[in-house]
Amino acid sequence: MADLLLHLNPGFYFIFAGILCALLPVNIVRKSLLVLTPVFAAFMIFQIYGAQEVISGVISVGPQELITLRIDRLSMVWGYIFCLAGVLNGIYGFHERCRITDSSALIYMGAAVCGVFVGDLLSLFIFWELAAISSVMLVWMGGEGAYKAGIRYLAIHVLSGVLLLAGAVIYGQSNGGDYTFGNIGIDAPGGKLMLIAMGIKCGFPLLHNWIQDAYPKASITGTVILSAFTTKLALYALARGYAGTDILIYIGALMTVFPVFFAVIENDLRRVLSYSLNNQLGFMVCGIGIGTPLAMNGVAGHVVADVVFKGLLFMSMGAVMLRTGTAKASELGGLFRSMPYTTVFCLIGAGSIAAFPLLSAFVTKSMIISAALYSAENSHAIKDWIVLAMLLFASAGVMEHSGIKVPYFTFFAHDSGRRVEEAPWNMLVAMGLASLLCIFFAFPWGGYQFLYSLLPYDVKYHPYTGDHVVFQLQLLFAAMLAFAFLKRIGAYPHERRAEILDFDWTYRKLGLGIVHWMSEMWTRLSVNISRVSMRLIKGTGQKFYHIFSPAGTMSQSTPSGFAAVLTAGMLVVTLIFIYIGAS
Amino acid sequence: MSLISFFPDWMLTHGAAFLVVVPLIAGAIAAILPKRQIAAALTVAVSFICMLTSLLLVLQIIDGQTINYALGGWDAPHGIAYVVDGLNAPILFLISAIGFLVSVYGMPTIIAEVEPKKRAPFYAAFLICLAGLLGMVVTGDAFNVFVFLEVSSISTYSLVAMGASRDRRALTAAYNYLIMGSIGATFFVIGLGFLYMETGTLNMADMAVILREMEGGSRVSEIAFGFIIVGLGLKLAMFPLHTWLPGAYAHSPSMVTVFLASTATKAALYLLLRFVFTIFDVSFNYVFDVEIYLLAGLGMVGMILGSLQAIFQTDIRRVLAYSSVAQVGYMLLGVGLGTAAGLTAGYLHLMNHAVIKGALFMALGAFWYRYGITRVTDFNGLSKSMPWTMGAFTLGGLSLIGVPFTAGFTSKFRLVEAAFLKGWWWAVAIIVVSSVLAIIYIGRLLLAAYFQSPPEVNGHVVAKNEAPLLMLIPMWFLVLLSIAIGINADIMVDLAEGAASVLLPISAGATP
Amino acid sequence: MAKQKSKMAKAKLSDEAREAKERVEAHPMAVPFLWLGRKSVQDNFIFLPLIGLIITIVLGLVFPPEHEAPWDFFASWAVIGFCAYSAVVFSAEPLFKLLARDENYYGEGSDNG
Amino acid sequence: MNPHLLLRVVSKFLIPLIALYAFYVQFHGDFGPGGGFQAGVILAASIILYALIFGLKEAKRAVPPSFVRILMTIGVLVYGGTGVVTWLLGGEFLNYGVLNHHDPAHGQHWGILAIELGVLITVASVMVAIFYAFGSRQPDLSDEDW
Repeated sequence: MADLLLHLNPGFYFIFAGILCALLPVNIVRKSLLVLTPVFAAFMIFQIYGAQEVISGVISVGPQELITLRIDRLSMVWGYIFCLAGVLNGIYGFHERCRITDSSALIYMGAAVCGVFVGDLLSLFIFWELAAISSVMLVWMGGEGAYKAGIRYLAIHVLSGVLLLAGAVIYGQSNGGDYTFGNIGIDAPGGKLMLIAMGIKCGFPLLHNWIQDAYPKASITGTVILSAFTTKLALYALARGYAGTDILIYIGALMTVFPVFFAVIENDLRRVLSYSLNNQLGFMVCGIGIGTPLAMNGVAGHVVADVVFKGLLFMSMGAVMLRTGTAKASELGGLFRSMPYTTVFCLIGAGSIAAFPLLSAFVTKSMIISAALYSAENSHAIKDWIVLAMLLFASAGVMEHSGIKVPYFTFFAHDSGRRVEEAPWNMLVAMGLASLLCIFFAFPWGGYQFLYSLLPYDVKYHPYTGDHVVFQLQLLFAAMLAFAFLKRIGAYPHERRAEILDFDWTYRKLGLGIVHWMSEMWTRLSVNISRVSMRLIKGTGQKFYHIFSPAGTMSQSTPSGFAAVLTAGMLVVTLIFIYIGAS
Repeated sequence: MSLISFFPDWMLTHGAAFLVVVPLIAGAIAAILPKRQIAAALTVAVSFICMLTSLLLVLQIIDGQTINYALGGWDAPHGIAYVVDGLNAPILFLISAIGFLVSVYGMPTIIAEVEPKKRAPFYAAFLICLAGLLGMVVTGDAFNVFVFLEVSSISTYSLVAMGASRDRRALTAAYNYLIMGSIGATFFVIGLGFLYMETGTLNMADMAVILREMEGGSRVSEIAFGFIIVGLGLKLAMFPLHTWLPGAYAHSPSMVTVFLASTATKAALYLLLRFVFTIFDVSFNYVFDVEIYLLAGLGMVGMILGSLQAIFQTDIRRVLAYSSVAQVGYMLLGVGLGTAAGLTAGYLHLMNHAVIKGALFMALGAFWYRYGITRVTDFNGLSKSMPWTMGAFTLGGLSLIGVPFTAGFTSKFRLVEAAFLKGWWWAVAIIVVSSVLAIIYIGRLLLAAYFQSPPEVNGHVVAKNEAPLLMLIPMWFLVLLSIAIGINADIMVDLAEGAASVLLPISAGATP
Repeated sequence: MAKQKSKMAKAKLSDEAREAKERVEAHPMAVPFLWLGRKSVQDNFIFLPLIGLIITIVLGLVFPPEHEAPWDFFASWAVIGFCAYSAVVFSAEPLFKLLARDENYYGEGSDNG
Repeated sequence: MNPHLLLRVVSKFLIPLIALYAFYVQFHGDFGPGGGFQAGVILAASIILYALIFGLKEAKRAVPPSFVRILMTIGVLVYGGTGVVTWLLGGEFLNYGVLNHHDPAHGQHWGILAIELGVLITVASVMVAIFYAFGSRQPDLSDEDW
C-alpha cells in the first residue's frame, strides 16, 4: 500500500479531495481538506523524491505509455511551491462557504501538480485541459461580469490545449511514438505549435489578454488561487521544453515592458496586479530563454518567490475588496486607518515584488538579471544589452505599478472616507504567513541559502554583495523619488474610471463587430436566398417524406406479388454477381 | 469447467438433441392443455430447461471443441448429425435464453393480446417455433435445416396471425409473411436441391469437403449458392427483401415481436454465415464476389435506407422494425468485410442487437399493455407515467445508437475498427451516418417522452401506471445485460472470436 | 506672513481635529500611525527617498559594480530608475487618451462597482 | 327421398375397407412401399369420405374435433416418446437398436413401427382437422344450388 502511494502522482490527492469536496456538504471538513491535502501531498513528494530522478506510475493506454509520475530537481520545485500555495490559499479561503469553489480549486491545483509531475506530453495535455476546465469554475464564481470572461478564458485555454495536443502528436509521431516530455526546442516538429500553446498560458505578448480579462473578474479567493497555478504550470512546461531558446529572451523582455504601461493607466487594482503578474512572467520567460544554469535557477527561484508575493498582493487586494466591495483605485484610499495589518502585509508584498533587499524578489530576480548581464558581457551583442536595459526599465516599472501604485492608492493617498473592518482572521493568517515567507526567502542568514538549495542547478550565487544591494537601492530610491517628485508637482495622473483597451479589443470588439457585420450581411443575403433555399429544403424534405413515410413509396406494405418479383430480381442480381465472380 | 459438473452426465452426451426434442414434444402437449396457466408454466419451464441445456453446450464448446450427435445412432454423412461448435452454440443459447425471458414476459401480455381460446395453441406454436429455431441452428444436415426452417416459419406465421384480436392487420401481415417466407424457403430448398445434385450429400461437413475438392464446383453449385443466398436473405431481412418484416413485427403480439426480433433473423443470419463460410468457401471466386459486393453493399444500403425509413414512421413498432433492417445491415457489413475482425464484430453485433432490440420491444409491449400506445405521438410524457419502462427504453435506445458503455457501442466500435483495418473508409462514414440517423429516430421518441407533459384525460393528467413486474424484470435484465456488455464485453468477444475462428480457420486462410 | 501662518495653523488644527475624529473610528493598531495621513507628512515624504538616494550614490562609490554595463557611471542606476519611472508616468496621459473608453464599452457592465 | 342413397350404401361398405387398407399400408411399411404418412392420409380419407356422404355433423359426432386435436398431439408424443424411450434405454435419440437388447434388428422393427404409428395418427388427425376447419365454414352456396 505504502509502496503504491510512492508511485502515485501527488496531484491525484488533490483531485481525489476535490471530488470528495464536491460531494461533501460539511463545510469544515472541506476546509480542512483544502488545507491538509497540500500538506499531505508535499509530504508525499518528500517521501517519493530522494536525490535521483523518479519515474514511475507508467500506465499503458493502447499502444501509448503514459508516464504519470516523474519527479526531478526541476519539477520538484514547482511541486513544492504549488503545495505551499495550496496551503496558503486554503487558509485564505477559510471563511468562504462555497462547495463549487472548494472542489474546483482542489481539482485545479491537482491538475497543476499532476501536470508538473507527469513525464509525457499526452498526460501533460490531459492535465493542461483539466486545469483550464476546473479553473473556469473559479472565474465563474466571480459573479455577473465573470460569465463571458469565463467563456473567453475557457475558449482560449482549450485552444491552447488543442495546440499543445496537435504539437505533441506531430512531435511524438516524428519521434517514432516517443512522447516523453524533455527538451523539445523550437525547431523540433510540432515545437512551434507547443510553444504557442505554452505561450498562451504564459501570457506572451498579444496572447496575454485572458489574464487581465479573467483574473480581475473571478471571485476574491478565485483570483488568489488562479494567480498561482496556470501561468506557473506553463512556465514549468517552457522551462522543461524550451530552455535556452533564444526567441524567448526577446519575448520575455517585451513581456516585462509592455504591461508596465497598461498597469499605470489601469484603474482596477486587481487588473493592475494581473499586468504585474504578466510582467513578472516576462522576467521568468526571459530567464528560460537565456537558459544558463544561473538563469534557470533564477527562474525556479523566482517562481517560488512570485507565487508567494503575487499571492500576497492578490490576497491583500482581495481582503480590501471583501471589506469595501471594490478594487478600483479611484474608489479607495486611506485604508491604512482601518486595515493596518493588511497594509503592512501589502507593503511587504510590494517591497518583495519591487525587489527591495531583504525581501524575496531581491534574491531571485537578481539571478535572472545577472544571467542576462553575464550573457551580454559574453556576447557583446547590442541586442543582449538592449534586453538587459529593458529588464532594468521593467524593474523600475514594477516599482511603479506594484511597489507604489497598489499600496499607495489603496491604503494611503486621498482618504476615501471608507471605514471598514480589518480583514477576517484567516486572511490575516494567510497573508502573515506569506509575508513571513517573503522575508524568509531573502533572509541573509540561512533563508536564501535554503531557497537556493531547492533549485535545480548547483550554482554559487551571492545576492548580498555590496554593489548589488547599493545599486538596487539606488534604483528603487530613484524611482520613489521620482514618484514623490511627480506627485508634488502634480504631474502624477489621477486615477479615473475607464475601460482600458488592450489587444483583446481585436476579438472582443473588432472580431465581434466583424461577426455582427457578417451576420447582418448574412441576414440580408439570406432574405433573398431563403425563398430559394427554403423551397429547396422543403422540397427535399417532402421528397424524403414521400419516399420513406408510412404512406410513402418505400414503406407501403408491399404487395406480396411485387415482393415476389423483387425476390426474383434479387436472385437475378445475385446470379449476375456470381457469374461475374466465377468467370 | 466447474459449471459443467452441475449437469448430469446424460445431458453431456444427449444435450444437442434434448434441446430440440423437449420444446417440440412440449409444444405438442401444450396444444391440448385445457388451461392457459398450465401451458404458460410449461412454456416457462421448457424454455428454462432449454436455456440450461444450451448453456451446457456453450460451456462444452468454449475451448474449441465440437460436439457431434448422431441422431438415431446413424453416423453422418448418412444419418442426420447435430453439430455444436463455436459458431452455433452462442446462438443456441441466445435463442433459448431469449425464449425463456420472453415466456416470462409474455405471461401478462398474452392475456391482453390473445383470445382466451387461442392461448394454449399460442403457447404450443411458440414452443414449436422455439424448437424449429433451435433445430435449424443445431443441425448439421442441410435438409434438416430446411425442415426446421419450415417448422419455425409456419409456427411463426400462426403466432403473427394471433395478433389479430389486437389488430386485424395482423392477418394481412401474417399472410404477407407467409407468402414471402414460403418463397424464401422454396428458394432455399431449390438451392439445396442443386447442391445435393452437385455433391450427392446433405451433410454440411461432407458438402464442404466435396465442394473444396471440386474447387467450388460447376455452374450448378454456383446457382445453388445464388438461390441459397436469396432464400436466406429473405429470411434474415436483407435490405430489399425485408418487406415482410415491418408488418410482421408491428402487428403480432408483443411477446412474438420480441421473440422474432431477437431470434428469427439471427438464426437465419447464422445459416448465412454457415453457408457462405463453411459449406461454401470465400476462396471460391463467386462466393467472394457475392460476399464482398453484394452482402456488404446491401448491408450498407440497408443501414442508411432502413434508418431513414425508421425516422419517418409514425408507428413505434415500425420505427424499431426498420431499425432492425438497418442493424441487420451492420451485421452484413461485418460478414462482408470477411476478415476475422469483421466477422467478430458482426457476430458480436448479432448478439448485442438481440439483447438491445429485445429490451426495446419489451418496453414497447409494456407501453401498449398499459396505455395502448402504438404511435410516436403517444410517447408524450411517458417518462412520468411509466418511469421504469421508459428508463429501460432509454438505455436500450442509447445502446442502439451506440453510446459508449453500452453493448451497441462495443460492437459498432469493433465494426468501425475492422472497417479501418480493411481500409474501407467509406464504410466507416456510412456507419457514422447511420448512427446519426439512429440518434434522430431514437432521440425523437426520447424527446417526446422526457420533455412533453403526459396527456390529459377529462382534465386529469393520466395516472402513473407502471408495467407489471413480470414484464419489467426480463426487460431490465436485458437492459442491464447490454450495459454490462458495454462495460466489459470480454465473454461476448471471446464467443464472437470463437465463432469467427470457426468461420475462418487458419488453415483455410483469410480472405484477401 | 501672518496670514500664511494662520493658514498653516488652521491646516494643522484641521489635521488634529481630523485625527481626533479618526482615532475613534480607526482600527486600534492603526491609531499610533495616524500621522501618516497628515498632509505635511505626505508632502515631506519626498525627503526620505532623496536622502536614501544620496546615501546609496555615495555608497556606490565605495562599492563599485563588479559587472559593468556599457552605460554605467557612478549614479547610473539612479538615473535609470528616475528616468524610467518618469517615462512611465508621463506616458500615462497620452496612453490614457488613446486607450481609455467608457467603462461599459464592452457592454458587460462595470464589475464590482 | 335422399338423393345420395347409392353413395351412402356403397360408402358404408367401403369405408371400413379403406381404413383397413390404411393399416395394411402402415404395417407393411417396413417391407414394401408405404408407411405412416401414406397410411395416415388413407385413414383420413376414409373419415373425410364419411363426412362428405353423411355430412359434417355426423362425422363430427363419430370423430369429435376435440378428439382429433388430442390425437394430433398423441401422434407426436408417440413419435417423440419412442425417441425418449430409446434415450432412457441408453441409446441416442431414436436409436431403436436398443429397444430389444437381444437383437438390434428386432429393435429396429419395433422402433420403426412405433414411429410410423405416431406419424399415422398425426397425419390422419391433421388431415381430418384441416378438413373440419374448411368444412366448418359457412357455405357460400346453399345445398340446393349444386
